[in-house]
Amino acid sequence: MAFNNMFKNALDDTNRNKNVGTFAYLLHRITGIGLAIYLVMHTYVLSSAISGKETFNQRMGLVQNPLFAILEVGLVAGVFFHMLNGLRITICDFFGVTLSHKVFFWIEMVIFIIIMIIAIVLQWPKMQSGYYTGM
Amino acid sequence: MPTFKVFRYNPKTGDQAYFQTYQLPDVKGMTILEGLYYILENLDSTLAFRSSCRMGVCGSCAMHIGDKYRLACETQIADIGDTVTIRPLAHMKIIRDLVVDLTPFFAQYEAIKPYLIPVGEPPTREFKQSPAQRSKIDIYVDCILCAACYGSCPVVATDEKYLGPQALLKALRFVNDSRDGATNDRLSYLATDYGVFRCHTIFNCQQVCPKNLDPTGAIGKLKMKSLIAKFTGKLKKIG
Amino acid sequence: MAEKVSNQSLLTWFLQRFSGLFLAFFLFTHINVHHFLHSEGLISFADVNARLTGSFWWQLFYFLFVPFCVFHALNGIWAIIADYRPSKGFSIFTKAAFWIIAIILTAVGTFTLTNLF
Amino acid sequence: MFYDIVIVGGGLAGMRAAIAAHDAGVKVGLISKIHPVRSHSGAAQGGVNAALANHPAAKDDTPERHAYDTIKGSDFLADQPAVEIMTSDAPGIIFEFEHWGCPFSRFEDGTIAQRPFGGAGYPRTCYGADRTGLYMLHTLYEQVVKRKIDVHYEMFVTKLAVKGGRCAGVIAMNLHTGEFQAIGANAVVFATGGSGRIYSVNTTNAHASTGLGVAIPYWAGVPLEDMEFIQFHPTGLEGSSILMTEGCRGEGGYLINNKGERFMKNYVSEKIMELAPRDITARSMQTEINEGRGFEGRYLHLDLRHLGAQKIMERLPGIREICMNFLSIDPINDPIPVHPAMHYTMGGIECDKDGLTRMDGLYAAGECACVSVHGSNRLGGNSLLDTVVFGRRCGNHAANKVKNMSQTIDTDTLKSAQKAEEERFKKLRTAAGKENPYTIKNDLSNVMMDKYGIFRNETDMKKGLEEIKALKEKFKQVRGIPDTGKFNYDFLWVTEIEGNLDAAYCVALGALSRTESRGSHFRRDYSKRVDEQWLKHTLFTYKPDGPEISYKPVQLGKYQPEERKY
Repeated sequence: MAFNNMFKNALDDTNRNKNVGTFAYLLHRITGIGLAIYLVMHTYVLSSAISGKETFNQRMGLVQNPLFAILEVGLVAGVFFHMLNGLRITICDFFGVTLSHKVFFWIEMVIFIIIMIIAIVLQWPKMQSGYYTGM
Repeated sequence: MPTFKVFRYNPKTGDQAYFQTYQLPDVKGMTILEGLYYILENLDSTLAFRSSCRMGVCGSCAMHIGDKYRLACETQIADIGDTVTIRPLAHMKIIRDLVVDLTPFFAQYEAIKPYLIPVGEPPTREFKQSPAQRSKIDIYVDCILCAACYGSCPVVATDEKYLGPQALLKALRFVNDSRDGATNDRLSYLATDYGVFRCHTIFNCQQVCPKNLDPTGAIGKLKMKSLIAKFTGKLKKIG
Repeated sequence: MAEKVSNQSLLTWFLQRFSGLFLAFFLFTHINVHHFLHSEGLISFADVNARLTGSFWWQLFYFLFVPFCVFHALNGIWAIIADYRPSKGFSIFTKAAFWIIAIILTAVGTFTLTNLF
Repeated sequence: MFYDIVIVGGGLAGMRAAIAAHDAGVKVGLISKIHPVRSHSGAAQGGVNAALANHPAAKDDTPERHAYDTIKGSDFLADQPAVEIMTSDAPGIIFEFEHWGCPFSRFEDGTIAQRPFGGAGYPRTCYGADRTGLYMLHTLYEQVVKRKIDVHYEMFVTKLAVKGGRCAGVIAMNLHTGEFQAIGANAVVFATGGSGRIYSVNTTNAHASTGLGVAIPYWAGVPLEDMEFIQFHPTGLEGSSILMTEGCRGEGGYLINNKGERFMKNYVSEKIMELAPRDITARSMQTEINEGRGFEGRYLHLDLRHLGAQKIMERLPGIREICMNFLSIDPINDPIPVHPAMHYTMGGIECDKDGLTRMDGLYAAGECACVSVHGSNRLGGNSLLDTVVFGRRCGNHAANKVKNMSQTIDTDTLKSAQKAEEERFKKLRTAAGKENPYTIKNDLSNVMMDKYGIFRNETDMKKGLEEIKALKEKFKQVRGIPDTGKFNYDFLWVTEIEGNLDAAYCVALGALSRTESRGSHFRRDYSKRVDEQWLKHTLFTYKPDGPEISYKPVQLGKYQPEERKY
């Protein structure tokens, strides 16, 4: 199977197997790729520290505005979904509780939603425009 | 009146696959397979589909019905709804209509050495096996080789060399069998790049298994066994 | 079974789970400290510097965090690529590229950290 | 293509014969119209008989007692030397299966578990939950895989290639390509299974179990034997007629009529009750239904509720699954609606105890063969045993015979036979008739069910015979078969109907000629067994205008016919 059919096949498989397992798996992959890209960006931003304190503060300033505050909520969502789902499949594999995987999925979702509510509440002030003066 | 939307494809008459619609009579308790036979016998004798026992043990008639892979013989039309969309198993070459080429599926089945390799010479009577030992292989011996799991597994979709849920479940049946003496050889083969660790724990196979055998769980158990064998130095190099 | 097959996937699978479990802990703490608990004002050099300087545990935390992250991310992407059964040439190329990326990322990350305290 | 031995049919008998022949060192090819693991042997549920004496209540069980039970069950029509071979080979072959990994259920001491079955004096039916056939079939297929025997599945045999009374091979349609192929062989083994689908409205058999397997040799001049004996299983699921294993009753299930009583006490002794042989139980049930003591006039109840959830889930999980899938009932809470359903054909291709038929180089084993170990009524658990014991014997015998024969392919005979088949298919394709073949099939099964069911009588049977003749005429006017290339299932099923018609003709004529009641063959107008006149096998030889009937004596042995009482 070649790369050129990749998306078509993935879509077809998803379409035929509509269940939480498939959705969790797809989201896990998508968030995984997203986080890997983020890791590179994050390293780039922080690496400014090598050039000194001022550069660091300046570059951090670029990404600390309401738009990025909103994106950050997405990042938190990606991280926690990937984390919780990873824990779920690890637990299922290691402890032989595969038959309850759906229960685990819904527990995961509940925890995920709680974390997201907390994240949004805490992030809310930063998302209001004009809160920052910038640097 | 139930409507069947059946996947049709015949390389002899055209390259294009399409869905054909049939109207069926409303009969209480009619199964999908009976519906297909009704089409074959009364509406369209060119329809091709596999079937044999019509009671859920031969595994011929696994296909994609409605929203997931099922056995046509033990699914009642009423449980699916008024419009039933029927497609063949995925991940294998479609030969005609609902018939797919099962060669890769059986190739994986054969690759795991699906037969008992006993320790030493067999006794004059039976091998003694306690009910507790027998219960370890209880559900895994019920597999009917219908290939529904194989069709539902996204890893199989992209890599035909992956052993697939059925073969791995079958392997666990022998690994767990108290009479089998080749556990480490089996695990060595199963722990390779085409074996258990390619499973991404997606649970599609568990979802579709008409016998509720939980291949995902079987693969999980094999992963643990392989890891333990690896860290205790029991795995052998293959090839 | 004549074909030579490696069982590399056993180790990578295991290390992926292993690093994943560590990352769950690392990330939870990291995000907690930087985003949840630090909800007011900007994160500045001074903030980070204040936390890291003189704290052995925080330093160890971040020195481990970087390689685990890099491994987990690149190994995860490699697992996706491996699913599509890349040709031999492609997989050698990708693996080499991933090693280089991994080394650069870890080096930059570590060097950054040393500049933060 | 050429093989020393070609085996047609991939069920238990076929695969066992293939393994035996392969182990004897000859080149074997296995041909089957469905994949071997799809064979109907896999649908066998209850178990397989062997006098292992593992059950605490059967410590003094022996193959002789097993033989006696079988012969008595057969209403003394079985050939006793063959029965003795079968029962004495039984323990060995079960141990062999166990050594191959067959997952039998176990007793506490680790031995193979056994349960009581109908008509048997001791609990001697070895089982693996209620999927014994499935386990045995898969075990055999595993061994076939291990030995790397050539399996050509989805290859549909339609004709024997015969030259000078000697079988030279078979002609088959390869469904994967849609083309005919000739396969040459020094010996051909037919292990194609039963002809249950001639009763397709009410049978426990698979769609694949048609009469073509016996019809092909029959057309080639090999006589059929005892076709009139058709076994009805007492417990087929209401509506779909899916098999509810005899193990249900073996584990202690009750048969209940609409008055709520265990009616079997009116027909057999209190000690036997539901565990009477199948013919007697089926007749009793039909009597209850006919006399108005059935539910909705159609079915009775098989009650398992008193066994308890644990026993049902442990010993009869498959039964529960079927009930839930097909009728949405749970046997733990509800009784199962059942009625008798056609189950087994005791008759088949005439052959001796090595499976050799009257045609040189043609063997038969399994349900399609009639070694006559089942006589006029088979005991539950003996069919699996029959397939593997005689499958093995037949494979061995054939292998020894062909070992030193030259491996030259008889090209001329095969070519001309293949050509004839291609011509026939071409004719079927271009046929200008109007008749729907499947209507003929359904009409046939209705005739068979109404006129040759559990109770038979002369007037009905005579009428039935005329109807079968009319259907045969009608079949000549059948519509054309579309040429769809690969997987032409229409061709397959229509060809099978032709076989069905001739198999049914033999059943009808045999039943009409036998003016007595014996085992599963029960006539209201001749309700007594007449040993002086009818202690003999019926033989059917193919003639273009209907089978010619002849008889051959029963091989008696230790046991003289006596009245059959349970």
